Amino acid sequence: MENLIALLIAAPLLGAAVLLCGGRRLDAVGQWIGTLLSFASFAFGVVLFADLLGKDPEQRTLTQHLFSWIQVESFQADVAFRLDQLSMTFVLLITGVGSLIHLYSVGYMEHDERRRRFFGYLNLFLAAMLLLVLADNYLLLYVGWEGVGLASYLLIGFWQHKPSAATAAKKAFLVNRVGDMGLSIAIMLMFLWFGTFAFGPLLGGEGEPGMVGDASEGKLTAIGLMLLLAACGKSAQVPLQSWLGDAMEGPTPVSALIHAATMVTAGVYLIVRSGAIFNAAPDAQLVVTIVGAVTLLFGAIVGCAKDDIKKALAGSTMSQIGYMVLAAGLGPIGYVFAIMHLVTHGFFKAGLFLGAGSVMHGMNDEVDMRKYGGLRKYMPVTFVTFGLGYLAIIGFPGLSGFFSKDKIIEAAFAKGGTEGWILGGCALLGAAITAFYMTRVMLMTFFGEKRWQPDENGNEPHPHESPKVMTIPMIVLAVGSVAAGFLFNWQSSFIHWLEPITGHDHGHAPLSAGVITGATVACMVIGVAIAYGQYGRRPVPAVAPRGSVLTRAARRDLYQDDFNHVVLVRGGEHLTRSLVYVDHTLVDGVVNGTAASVGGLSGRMRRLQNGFVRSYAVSMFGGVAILIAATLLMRAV
Amino acid sequence: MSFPLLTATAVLPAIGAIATAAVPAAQRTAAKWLALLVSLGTLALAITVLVRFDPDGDRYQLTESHSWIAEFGVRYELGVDGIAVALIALTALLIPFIILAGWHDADPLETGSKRWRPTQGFFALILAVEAMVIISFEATDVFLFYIFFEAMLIPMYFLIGGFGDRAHEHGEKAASTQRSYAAVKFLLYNLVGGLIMLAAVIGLYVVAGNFSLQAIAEARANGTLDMATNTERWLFLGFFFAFAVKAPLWPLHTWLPNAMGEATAPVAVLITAVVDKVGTFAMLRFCLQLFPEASKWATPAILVLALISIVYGALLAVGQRDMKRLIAYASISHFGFIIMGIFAMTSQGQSGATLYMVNHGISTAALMLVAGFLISRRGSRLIADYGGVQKVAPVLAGTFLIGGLATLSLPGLAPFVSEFLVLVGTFTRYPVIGIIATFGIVLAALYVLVLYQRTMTGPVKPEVSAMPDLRVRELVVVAPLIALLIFLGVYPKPITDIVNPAVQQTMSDVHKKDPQPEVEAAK
Amino acid sequence: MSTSAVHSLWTNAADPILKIDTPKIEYGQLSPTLIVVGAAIVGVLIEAVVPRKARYYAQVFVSVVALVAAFAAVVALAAGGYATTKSGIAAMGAIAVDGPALFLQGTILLAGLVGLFTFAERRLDPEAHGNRVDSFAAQAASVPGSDSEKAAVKAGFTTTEVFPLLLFAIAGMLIFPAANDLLTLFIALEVLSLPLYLMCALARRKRLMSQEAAVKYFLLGAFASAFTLFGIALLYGYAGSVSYATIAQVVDGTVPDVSPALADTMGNDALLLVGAAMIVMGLLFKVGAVPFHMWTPDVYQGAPTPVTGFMAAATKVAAFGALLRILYVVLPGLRWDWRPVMWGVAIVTMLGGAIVAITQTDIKRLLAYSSIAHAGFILAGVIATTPDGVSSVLFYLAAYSFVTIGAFAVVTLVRDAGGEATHLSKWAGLGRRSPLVAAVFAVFLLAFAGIPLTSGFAGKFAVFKAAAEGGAGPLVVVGVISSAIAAFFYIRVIVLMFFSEPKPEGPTVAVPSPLTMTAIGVGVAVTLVLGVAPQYFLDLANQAGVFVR
Amino acid sequence: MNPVNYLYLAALLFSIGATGVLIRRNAIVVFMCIELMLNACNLTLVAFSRMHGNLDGQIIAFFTMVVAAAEVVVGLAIIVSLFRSRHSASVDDASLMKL
Repeated sequence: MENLIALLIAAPLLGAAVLLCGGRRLDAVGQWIGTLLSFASFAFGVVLFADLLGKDPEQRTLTQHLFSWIQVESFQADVAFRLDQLSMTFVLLITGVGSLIHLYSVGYMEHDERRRRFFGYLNLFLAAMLLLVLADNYLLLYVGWEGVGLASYLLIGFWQHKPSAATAAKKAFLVNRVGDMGLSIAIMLMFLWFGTFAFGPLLGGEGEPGMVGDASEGKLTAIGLMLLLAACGKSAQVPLQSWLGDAMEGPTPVSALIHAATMVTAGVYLIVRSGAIFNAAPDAQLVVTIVGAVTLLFGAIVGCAKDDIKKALAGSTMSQIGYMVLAAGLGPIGYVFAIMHLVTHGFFKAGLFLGAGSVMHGMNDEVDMRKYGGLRKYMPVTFVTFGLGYLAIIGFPGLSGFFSKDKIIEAAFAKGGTEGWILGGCALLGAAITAFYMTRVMLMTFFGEKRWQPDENGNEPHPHESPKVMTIPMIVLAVGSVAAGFLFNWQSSFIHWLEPITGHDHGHAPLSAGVITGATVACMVIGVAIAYGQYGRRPVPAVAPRGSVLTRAARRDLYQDDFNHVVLVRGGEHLTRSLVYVDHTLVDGVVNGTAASVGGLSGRMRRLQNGFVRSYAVSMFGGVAILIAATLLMRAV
Repeated sequence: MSFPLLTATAVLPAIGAIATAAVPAAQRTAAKWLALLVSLGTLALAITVLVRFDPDGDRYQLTESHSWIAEFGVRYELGVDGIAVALIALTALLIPFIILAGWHDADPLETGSKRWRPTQGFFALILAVEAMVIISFEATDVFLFYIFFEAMLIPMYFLIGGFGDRAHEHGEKAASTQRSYAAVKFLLYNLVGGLIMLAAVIGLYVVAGNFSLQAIAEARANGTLDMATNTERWLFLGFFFAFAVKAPLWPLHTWLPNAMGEATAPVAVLITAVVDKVGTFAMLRFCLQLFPEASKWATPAILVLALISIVYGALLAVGQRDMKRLIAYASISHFGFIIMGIFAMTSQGQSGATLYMVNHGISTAALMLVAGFLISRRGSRLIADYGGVQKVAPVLAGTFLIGGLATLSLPGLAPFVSEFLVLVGTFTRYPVIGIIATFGIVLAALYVLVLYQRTMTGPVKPEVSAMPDLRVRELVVVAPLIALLIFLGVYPKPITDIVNPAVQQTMSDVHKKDPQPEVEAAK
Repeated sequence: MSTSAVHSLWTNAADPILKIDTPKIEYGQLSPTLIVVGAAIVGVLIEAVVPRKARYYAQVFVSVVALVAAFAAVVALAAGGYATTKSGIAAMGAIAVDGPALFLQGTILLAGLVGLFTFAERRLDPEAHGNRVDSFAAQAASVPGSDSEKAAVKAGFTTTEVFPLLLFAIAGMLIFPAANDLLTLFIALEVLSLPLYLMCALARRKRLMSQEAAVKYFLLGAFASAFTLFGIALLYGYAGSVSYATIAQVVDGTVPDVSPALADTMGNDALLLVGAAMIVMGLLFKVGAVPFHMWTPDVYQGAPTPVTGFMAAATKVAAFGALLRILYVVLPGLRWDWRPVMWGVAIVTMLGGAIVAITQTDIKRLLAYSSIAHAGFILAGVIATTPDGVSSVLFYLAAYSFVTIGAFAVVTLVRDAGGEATHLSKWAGLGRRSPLVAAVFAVFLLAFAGIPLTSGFAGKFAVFKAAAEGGAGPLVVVGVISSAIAAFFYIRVIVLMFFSEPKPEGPTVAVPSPLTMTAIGVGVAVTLVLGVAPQYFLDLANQAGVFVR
Repeated sequence: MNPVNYLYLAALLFSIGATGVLIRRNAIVVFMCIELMLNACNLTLVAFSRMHGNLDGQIIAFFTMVVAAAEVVVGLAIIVSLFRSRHSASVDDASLMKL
């Protein structure tokens, strides 16, 4: 049964290889090959899932050791996989949502002549992501980690002829690299202190404790912070969040799969997976929670101001992941809920993005919500699915988002102490803002009057419902986003499922669950109400009003990019330019200078050779005089 | 006595060089094929060496030893350890690709010129370089090594100066002056380094009385030959200087961008992927074995220089307008990593460094050769002259990207393994340096992606709109390299197995042990 | 003789000196020199009796035979063990027959033979009025550009006297390193110098420069030899004898019977030191060491190129031989006095030669300065004062002389309307026009630069090694630095030949006769053989490394 | 009288000769100065020969005269040919080759 694990990865990897090396002859069928293999991977996942369910909860860890990868003395890295409840959850999410999005893309990318490569990249992403969650040691995880980075780079920049896309792709990769630095340093620290970076011996599991138990808190805090840096990069958490907005340059299915459902949640996976480390490093945990809280507000605020539907959703993604990170930072209280929210978010956010894609599909790839309006009549299925996703994300009671997010807020309060209150407060506030901006999106897109005009060359968009191949995935995801939360909480099955890995702890909430739930719902209602008041009652202006300071700031991602540009980009340019100068004038100059000076000396000495016999004789005479003098001197001394 | 395999490996290309040079002017193509066949034959021999080499056997294997210049205590002593084997294999592997890639680089400008001989010269010189590089990897006699270490400058010099890149922003005239400047700079830098080494070599003889690496190392080990501290340090510096010029290490690096910029892409690969490796190899083999104490004494300074090379090279790569110079500065950064790994004095660092030499050879070859194909199409080295190539020549762009990703050492590709090993190896002993060096990976991503974005993506420039995609010959060159990059990225074991024992030997030469993990120790 | 006798000499009321023992000459051991001298005299006779047309052939024949025979004699002597076991003093202490002497004589003879080939070359200049002409003036006496000169050219005169002159010079050179007393040394010096002075004046083209070169060389040479002679006188005054052995004993203070007069002068070190310095100066002048080098560039440039080549090679060999013998046989006791001085000379010579050469624009001057730098390198070996030092110097000289002759032979090939095109700018793009010649010249340049696998490297390594072992480490470092500087201008020439565009009105490369080809071929062969497999010759030099006392 | 005085005289002559070489332009005169130096040497040799009471020095003196004669022959030949082609015997005029 373990041997299936490799197949999980092999299937999409094979797809990627075939599609990328296959050449033009595969253009016709490429998309189907990709989709098929992705579904195959999903099938394997399901089989393995069934197998795990059949096992006793403590025995639910399968490992597969393929071969020894790098081996230098004590440095030992294997290509080995570990499938436990945590990674299983991810496998299902990734392959499931992934497959649906493959299917969706078949329709969405229908008219793109480079379709084959697109599916190749998607498969590549699946493979890398699966490697990430199945790896049995941090170094192999690192491979997947950068692999998904590469895939996202390729997919964000898929429409390379657009400079904006190429730039966005580069930016994403670079920002991620900064995070990766954290991960690699973390691995080095592990090797330095523990001599290993494999999950088993390091983190423990199957009963016996890992080495981290013997390490001092300071060490673990250092490692934890480095891991957090990595997580920030991949999961677009403050301060490394700037790339996610631009990443929306990629085709919408990409945004749905990579930048909403799966890849960006890798950071959460990393933190939860490293729970053993964080549990023993409270300071690190605190930082994690702070990052999460800040990001969830940051994202939410940004989301409120964007008129670009995808950017708005991106903001929301950022903020939702903020929730997860916050939860993950809470330790055993929150791990389970972080993952739960991650899964549900995977459903509804993917659904929302696909909906947005469907809208764009119908609107000639128009993304400005101010040019939408009243679309519910034109694309009902999209409207319904999008709506369900909307209800889910704002946490409408009974839908998935409600359960997961509510639990996180509870956990935040349950952290106890002042930080408990602060974090909980942030989470509540975030819930309200979420409700606001999502409602705003909903209203601007599907309600009100139509606001689109013919573009400069006169062809007016004719909004229409998308083909089945696109709508079916949306429907499935919508169902998921409705039902998932309820299923997970059915006798808190999810908690029991994950507990063996992450552990679970109820903490001691200062308020009763009911109160918090009430508060959450209230916040949600308030948010919705405000949004309705602003966008539902009066018509939406087709061009964005100047807006308040906060709005303007939010539109520019709270000036975070401008900061990067001025400090990093400009500064870097100056630095490199001056260094080029230094290299040419100084480092090179010294050498050339020496050469030149020798030449000059030569020129001067050359003049002694003036062609006159008598001066030659003089030099000889002087020479012999010196010779004699020196000899005598030698004797004298 | 048994068949002198090592000698054969070095002599075959040498003979091939002479034969190629002797091919009459009219049979240009014949000369090319001859050179290619010879290089393939050499590859076969090198593979035989690889097979015959027993990782768990003696330190030096397939040894040959004949008296040569008894007067100077010089013997013709050959022998390979794991490190040498790996690098010989790399050299023999790359040369055929270099020849194939340079297939038309030395063709006459106007077709059908009868008395055109440079073509023969070009390929003959490449083979000559191969022969000399291989023998300097094999030599276990300091003098023998030195002779070829120096002599290989001459063919390199003519390759750089005689067959420059015809693509030049200011036309052929400027190109030729630039070229001879680069060639002279290359030669003088390395000659000065070599001469300073000569003084040290003589000094070594005065101290040790012979040149046999094994004998001296042994004598150093069992204390029968003890050098005064200062003597050892001076000798070490003499050797190291030459190797640092060759490697090149900041601030002795400025010849490399000129040379790589002006030379044709295959020759540039020859420089950075093959010839320069002799420098880093020699640090590992000669500096550490002959002068262990001095090596340890100099380690901090060298590590700092290596660190500067890493960051400095990367930053300058970002600032380049000429893509070949960019790759050159990238190489400088990579050599920084290699040297850092060598002098970190840990198993991971040194194995990583050796692995790095091999991987860097392959990845730079891939990137540089594709860049060469690109340049040969457009006739310009300036990054600004390109744009949107990806649209018209997707395969070229794809290979270019893979080469680039290898250069930024993406996990899954070969360079990652070596780079991470070097970083870990350094980090375990010098955490701060290790962390600063890690910034290199971000900068690497920066210059590679900027290069790719500016050349390959964006709207198609009119000048490149008619650009043909990779031809079959070019694919034959690039595809195997890429395959190799992926294979070694996933399964580096074949090389590490060979290299590790040799590295352990070196570690014991310098009396260094890997630092033990603290928590382990605590347990 | 007794002190009373001295007194009686003084008061010229003397009983006459009774017995003068008859000289005993070992003709066998002196045969090389005697053969050459004899051949030279025959050459003079040929000038007298043989009809003009036939002279050239007769002279070449005689000279070649003589040199070959002499070389055979040298080999025979060496084989007979005179280089090692049976080495001794011949001709009543005038001539030493030992390893260094024979080795250097062999080298000189071979160099002379190769040089002779370049002398005899008659294909380079276009035929004048149907007569093949060599590189020497038709009639040295005729004024340049005068009618008599034209007439001489028309009549197809050639200065076949050069051959006897060459032989005389060679004879002098053979004696020079073998001389075992100061008188012989001085005579040999003059015998080798005077013919060279003349030969310098005999160029066919650019005669004014040629004559100027001759005058400069002559005046300065005479000036130097005057100093040498004075040094000899002082040394004689110090030791009361001109025989090396005796002087050495006196210097060491191990002389058996000390007459009061001797005791008196022995006490006066000034005599010894000044005398030694002056003799050494004369020899340093011949080897062209700074600051006695000033004549070199001008003479090398002005003299007929074959003469330059021969001079540059053979004179250096002979002079260094003599220098070695003086320093190792006569003045070992003075080592601690002359070593530091020679250090200084070696350093300024190495650096001076290399640095000034950088900015030269004439190939012959360039080679002249490079020869100065090389003199410096050889001095480094001389300073070692170890047997290794001697053998390394011997090896270096052998290696160097053939490279030099070959290089100058190549220079004779590159010609334009005005004869040899020696200005560097004319050499631009030579590699494109005639790759073979350029390649050959490149080999010589690389040898000069001391690139491995050439004889230059082996030699340089030998002397530096000897110097380092002799405790002159700093000298090695200086040597290395100046080699680096020197490398720069050798490379400059290579760049010029291969990487720069040929000039439209560039020079042509003449196709020489087998003679010059042989000279060049030998040069290349020796360069490569001594570079790749020097062991045999190093052994030879090693065995020959011991002076007889 | 003490033979050492002859040495002083010889040294004086030698210096005079050397000075002449350094300061006189006419090649012939320069050459004569050199001859003077040679003769100074001769005097030295003879004086020493006398002091040591052996004949070597005097023998050398004879040889020196012969050598000097030979030098005269060669030297005059060269100088005359130079004079004829330049119509000047000044050594300073003969400076085609320099630097």
